[in-house]
Amino acid sequence: ACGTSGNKQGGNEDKQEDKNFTVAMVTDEGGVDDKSFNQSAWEGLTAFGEENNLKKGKEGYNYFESKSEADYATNLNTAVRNDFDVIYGVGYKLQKAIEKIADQRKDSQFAIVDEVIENKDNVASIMFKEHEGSFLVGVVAGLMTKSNKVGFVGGIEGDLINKFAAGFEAGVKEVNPNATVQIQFAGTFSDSAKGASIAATQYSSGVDIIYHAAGGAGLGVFTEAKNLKQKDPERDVWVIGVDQDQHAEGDVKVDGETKNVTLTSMVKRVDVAVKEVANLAKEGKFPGGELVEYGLEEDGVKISDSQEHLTDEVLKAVKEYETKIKNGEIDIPSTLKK
Amino acid sequence: MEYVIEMLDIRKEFPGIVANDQVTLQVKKGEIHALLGENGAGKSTLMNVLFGLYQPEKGEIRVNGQPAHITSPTIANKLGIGMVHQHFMLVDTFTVTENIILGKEPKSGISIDIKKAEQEVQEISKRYGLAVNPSAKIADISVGMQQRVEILKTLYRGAEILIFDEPTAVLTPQEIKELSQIMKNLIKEGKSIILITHKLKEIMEICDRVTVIRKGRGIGTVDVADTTTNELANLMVGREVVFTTNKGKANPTENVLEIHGLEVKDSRGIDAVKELDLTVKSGEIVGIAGVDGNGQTELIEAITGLRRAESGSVKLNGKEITNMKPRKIIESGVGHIPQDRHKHGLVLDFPIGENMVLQSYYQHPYSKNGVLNFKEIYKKAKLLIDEFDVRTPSEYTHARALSGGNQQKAIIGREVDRDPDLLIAAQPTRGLDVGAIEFIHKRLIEQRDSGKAVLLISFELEEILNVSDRIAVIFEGKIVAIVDADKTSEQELGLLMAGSALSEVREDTHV
Amino acid sequence: MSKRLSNLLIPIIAVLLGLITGAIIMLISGYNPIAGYAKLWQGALGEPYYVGETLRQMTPYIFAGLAVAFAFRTGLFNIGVEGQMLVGWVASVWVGLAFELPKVIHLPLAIIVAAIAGALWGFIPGLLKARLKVHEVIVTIMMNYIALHVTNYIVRYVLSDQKDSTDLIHESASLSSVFFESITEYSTLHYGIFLALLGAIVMWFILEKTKVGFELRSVGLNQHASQYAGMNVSKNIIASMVISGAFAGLAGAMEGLGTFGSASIQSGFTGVGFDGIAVALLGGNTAIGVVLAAFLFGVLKVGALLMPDANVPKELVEIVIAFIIFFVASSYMIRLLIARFKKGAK
Amino acid sequence: MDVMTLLALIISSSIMAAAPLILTALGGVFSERSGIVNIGLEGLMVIGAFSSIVFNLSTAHIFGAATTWISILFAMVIAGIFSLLHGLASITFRADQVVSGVAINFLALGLSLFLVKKIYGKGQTDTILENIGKIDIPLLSDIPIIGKLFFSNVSYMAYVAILLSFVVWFILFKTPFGLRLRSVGEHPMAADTMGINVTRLRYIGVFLSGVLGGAGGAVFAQSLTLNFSHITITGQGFMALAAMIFGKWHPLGAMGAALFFGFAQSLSIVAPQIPLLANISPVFLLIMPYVLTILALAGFIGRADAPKALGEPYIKGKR
Ligand SMILES: Nc1ncnc2c1ncn2[C@@H]1O[C@H](COP(=O)(O)OP(=O)(O)OP(=O)(O)O)[C@@H](O)[C@H]1O
Ligand SMILES: Nc1ncnc2c1ncn2[C@@H]1O[C@H](COP(=O)(O)OP(=O)(O)OP(=O)(O)O)[C@@H](O)[C@H]1O
Ligand SMILES: [Mg+2]
Ligand SMILES: [Mg+2]
Repeated sequence: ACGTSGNKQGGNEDKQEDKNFTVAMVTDEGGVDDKSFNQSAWEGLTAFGEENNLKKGKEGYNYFESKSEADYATNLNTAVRNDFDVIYGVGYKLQKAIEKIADQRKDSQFAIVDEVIENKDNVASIMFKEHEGSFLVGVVAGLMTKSNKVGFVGGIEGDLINKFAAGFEAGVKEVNPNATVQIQFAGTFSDSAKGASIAATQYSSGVDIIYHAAGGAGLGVFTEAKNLKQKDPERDVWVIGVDQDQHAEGDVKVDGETKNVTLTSMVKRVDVAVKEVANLAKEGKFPGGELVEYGLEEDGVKISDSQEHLTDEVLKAVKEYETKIKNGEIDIPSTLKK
Repeated sequence: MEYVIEMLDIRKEFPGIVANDQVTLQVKKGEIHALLGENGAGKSTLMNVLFGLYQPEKGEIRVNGQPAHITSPTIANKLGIGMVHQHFMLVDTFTVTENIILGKEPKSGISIDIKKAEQEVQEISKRYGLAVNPSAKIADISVGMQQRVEILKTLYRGAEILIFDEPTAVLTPQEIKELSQIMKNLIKEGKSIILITHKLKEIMEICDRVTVIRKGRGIGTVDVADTTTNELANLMVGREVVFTTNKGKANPTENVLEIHGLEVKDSRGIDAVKELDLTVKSGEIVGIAGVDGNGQTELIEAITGLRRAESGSVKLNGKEITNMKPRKIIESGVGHIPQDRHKHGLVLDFPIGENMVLQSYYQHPYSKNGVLNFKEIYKKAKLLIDEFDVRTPSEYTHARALSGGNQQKAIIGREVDRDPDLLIAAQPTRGLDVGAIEFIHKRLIEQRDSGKAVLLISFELEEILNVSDRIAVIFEGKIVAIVDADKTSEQELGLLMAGSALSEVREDTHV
Repeated sequence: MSKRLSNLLIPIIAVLLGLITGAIIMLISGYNPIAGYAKLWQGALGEPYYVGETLRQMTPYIFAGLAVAFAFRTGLFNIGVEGQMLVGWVASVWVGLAFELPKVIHLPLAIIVAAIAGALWGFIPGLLKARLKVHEVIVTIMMNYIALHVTNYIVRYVLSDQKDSTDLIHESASLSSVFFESITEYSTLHYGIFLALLGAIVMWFILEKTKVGFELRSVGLNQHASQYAGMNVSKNIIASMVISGAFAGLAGAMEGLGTFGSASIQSGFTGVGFDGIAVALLGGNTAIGVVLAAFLFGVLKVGALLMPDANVPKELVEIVIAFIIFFVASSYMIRLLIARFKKGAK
Repeated sequence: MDVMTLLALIISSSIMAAAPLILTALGGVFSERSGIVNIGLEGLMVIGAFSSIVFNLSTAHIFGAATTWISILFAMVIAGIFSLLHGLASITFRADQVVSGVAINFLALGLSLFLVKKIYGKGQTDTILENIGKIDIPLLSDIPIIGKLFFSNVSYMAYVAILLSFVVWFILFKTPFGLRLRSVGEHPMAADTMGINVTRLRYIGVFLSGVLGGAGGAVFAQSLTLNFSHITITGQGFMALAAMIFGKWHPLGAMGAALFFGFAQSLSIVAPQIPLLANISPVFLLIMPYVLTILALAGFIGRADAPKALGEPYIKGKR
């Protein structure tokens, strides 16, 4: 493929010299500082770069931001043309683009986050067991709900978001079979007004804990919870955050005092995964053609470190289930039953 | 002698055209000064310069002897100059009062004191005899009343010098009489008036002096007392003009248009045409006389398929065309010179050439297999432009750039050229100069003489009397009388139009 | 100066002014404008690969621009290109997936179906405008949202087995081009660019040369006179929206059959439809203008991706684009500038 | 959920969702009534949202509970100034107003995100702590039934927006300024001949659209997202534009339309709780607000007449 690839910078020869081991990632439309998986991935790359004394840029580690779907391919190709050793596509949306380019550029190594690409030796797939982490926060919710009603607000329905919903529901039911889980999708990842409205509906129907996996729409869920808290500081309204520790999102001023409505968060360690795959590749063990899954076991998902609202009892239960899951004692569904 | 207005050696150019050159106009205090010129001669342009809408390239303006730089209408207003524009400057959705007080509103607190405003309007309107309904919406009132609103606007601002740009073109005879009276009242109050008109008779009747412009150039100023209509016309056009339209006797044969029991509602859903019967034969011109708003518009629109007929029948050459699609009716042989040429007659942003085929663009030879043949279109346009003396830089010029008279000539050329069996002409000469009027009347008569039927709608009795063979008087949506043109008079028609029955009228006049 | 020359000069000056403004902003905020623009150039036209990407990006912009321009020329404001494009996209992919046919049938079929889908989406606002005088701006905005949710639903539940994206369409319906890939070093450039240029010619031809176009323009400029001249105003309004929608649908086909070869769930609007408004108006609503404006947009959008290489944040590119649009729109100002310049020269 | 709770829920979330749209649509009314098309409302909301959040974050420690209100004022000023760019292009430079509006949208988003990065070093701001919360309006919320339905779980800002539409109505239809502004949008030449400064009034119209659009964005951000990022304003400006046209360029109409949008939206969200609607496929619920709007337009709103001179630059003496 190299003959036709037209790499101007002299391609192969350079590569053979002991050039830095370089890594790059292509974001989806969220951008590199989305407070979510793109950012987390970039943190992983940055950590890798710093450990290996790399500089940001062509000779070290870099990112390419996509502003629209059409940019994926362009960015991936730019990364290829810059001879990065591993190129990450962050987000399931980059699947098609990577598949195509991986075929064209057999000499480059790719990794995709949140999606599986099969039968390509130069593509590693990084997946997370979001359902496991969601199960854990489901356990928290199931134990902590006083009304026996909890809610889930998803963005746009899809495989990925369904994993969160399914795991969560299972976790709730596991510890509290009487509890009901209201699942609703906003149809958007950006409209926080809609998220707020859905949350308002769920809370006023008696739900006291909502787990969101709805990006920007999820911000509306926080807003609604905070509003309710402000109106009635005694009321139990909680939100469970997603992807990163969303503790700060839950801060609310009530009568001059700062309270917090973030019960806990389901943290997805894209950084851990990205860094690990980079290290493997550097050691020449690039998991091409393989699926690398990150669950509780692999430190890929976890419950957030801010745990101030959780009682010891709950924490104990979480620990227990954590072990059980790691030991494979529980089977957690990753799809919603229709 | 002291002049209130002096415009000296004015020159105004537009891209590609010199609209005014070496024009001088001096208006004395207390006179009615006429400004005369063919369509497109540059009258409106000159007045817009005076009113501050355009800046002249050259020349000097003095107001009351003082040099004035009139860079905006505001300054003109301050100098006591008010203008009634050829195309009204009224906000359709506002009331009469709102239009008048705009920019100089009486207030109570922070809101408009509409009561006080209406009172003031009433007062001025009484003082000068300009009857208006202060709270009516402009869109709902007659053209005549709209014009009175325009005049009131200037008076409300205390204008001393009033410019009237073709005020009578859009008025009914009755309204014109009223307007003359109004102008006389204004003069009595010490105001001065500049009047643009194409109607030489009016000039002779009410004006003191006339300034003539020909093709943008000032020709000179004459005292009305020292001149005649013929002389004025010759001055204006630069050649001899024949006035009375020469026409032979009509030779009516078969019925071309037959209308029976036609009923039409207007846009508000009110009956506008009621049980109307009318026949127009080939080889004759039937004029419809009537005061504006008596169903003329709805009648035409029903014939041409633009408005639904509630009941009754319209036949063309014996074939039913009631409520057919406009295009079908056009194709069956109806031509239509609409009353409002800007709104209905032309696509102003199309080249004049393309306007010439607005109805026939899809037919041979202008179009073949759905593709237009611009060569043919513009060939035709050029022919029509020459034949109908449309003054335009070229056939590619946008219709918008043409003066009103030339726009009208273009429309008439287009309609006549399609050779329709029935030609409906609504106010065909409104706003046109004598030369153009003469020309158009000739064309209408030619149509008749070649065996076509012509239906002429006009508010000008003189036109109706001169051109028509038979005259149908319309009143409140009905034809109340049909008379022969050579057996009636302006007075008789006037009475009929006001609703008197023919029998009464004839008795009165004959006894 | 001749009219033709100034017509050519004005957009060029506008673009230059936009770039200069962008440079000033970069300077003020501490970035190197020369490096920034060098990257922009490289990322848009500097290498065959990027030329390919720029042309590919330009393809849907041409169609979206044509769609907006066509409606504008006929007196309508089609804000619904985005939605019409989405339905066209999904429709083309549906045909691409559902059948297996020889390419000569399959590809045209997929393209036509996309156009029909877009046309249908334009038909509704057209019909409502023509029959009930409902303002097309609101209806098309609403239709955008409806399209977004409906196409997402179709992708998930009809065209795929509850997946976030459909499979790749059959090769027989694809616009992708091995030839282009080889000369542009694997860019995603596809044969759609020819269709888009053809589309521009078609629009020009319809509007300027045919009787249908004559009617449409006439109705767009003066409904009343057109009606008096025997044209059917309602029919023309509907026709205009339908044709406009068809162009938009084709923009979707470019994505579905060309760039992506599939359809996926959209978390929001693609933006192409809205950019199409700017493209159309920058291009003065003429076919050739749209092509040029689409090229400009393609250059800026694709070139922008490399600008972060010079440490210029991508947001800055948006700012530069905004200023270029401002300046192109404010051609009157530039005319004044030219006039003053000429006076100064004399 | 009982019917009362449901109704209260629908009504309060309709009002809350409508408030930013009302404000922005009122801004649109000012601009378009003066004859300047404003599809830049989206961008003006972006600027409003951005500047209010930044202001809020940086001054909350000074102003305390009053922060939100002051932030709104600040956003109004900033967005007002920003809108003058649209004025400059479309009034003074006779730019195509739609293009200029599009440019405003591009610029607003680009500029505010650029600044967020400069200021905070990341793609979004922190979350504000002083926000526009939901309250029960004192006294009014105690009225039986009505109190619970209309005056509970709402924000003051929502009622300010509703009251403001009456104020705007008064200004437009009862004051000299309003008369002049409307005349400029209907027939600028007529206004000009009456000594009215067309250019100045159009600038004011555009400026007010900035001020109110900024307020709309500020209210949205401070009551719903509580931070600012590229997804804070996504299409609300276009919905406000739709509300303005839906409301026939009339302030009260625009308010009604915005409330209708809010209602349709919250109905679709609450629907799963309503037995009759519970089993509808989610996709129908998602499109319901938009379908309802189209039906309402087709059913009984019908034609809307824009100000006659809308979109046409005023060139002295052009016929
Ligand atoms: N704004 C303009 N731009 C370009 N040309 C113009 C403009 N206004 C007028 N003209 C041209 O200037 C000439 C004089 O026009 P003007 O309107 O003053 O004529 P007029 O004497 O008032 O005619 P009419 O009797 O038809 O009203 C015409 O050839 C007209 O086409
Ligand atoms: N408020 C607005 N915002 C954005 N675009 C608008 C707005 N108003 C009108 N437009 C668009 O600009 C175009 C021209 O408007 P205009 O009112 O002249 O249309 P029109 O064809 O004359 O319609 P009508 O018969 O209703 O007068 C319209 O098609 C319209 O969609
Ligand atoms: Mg004139
Ligand atoms: Mg209109």
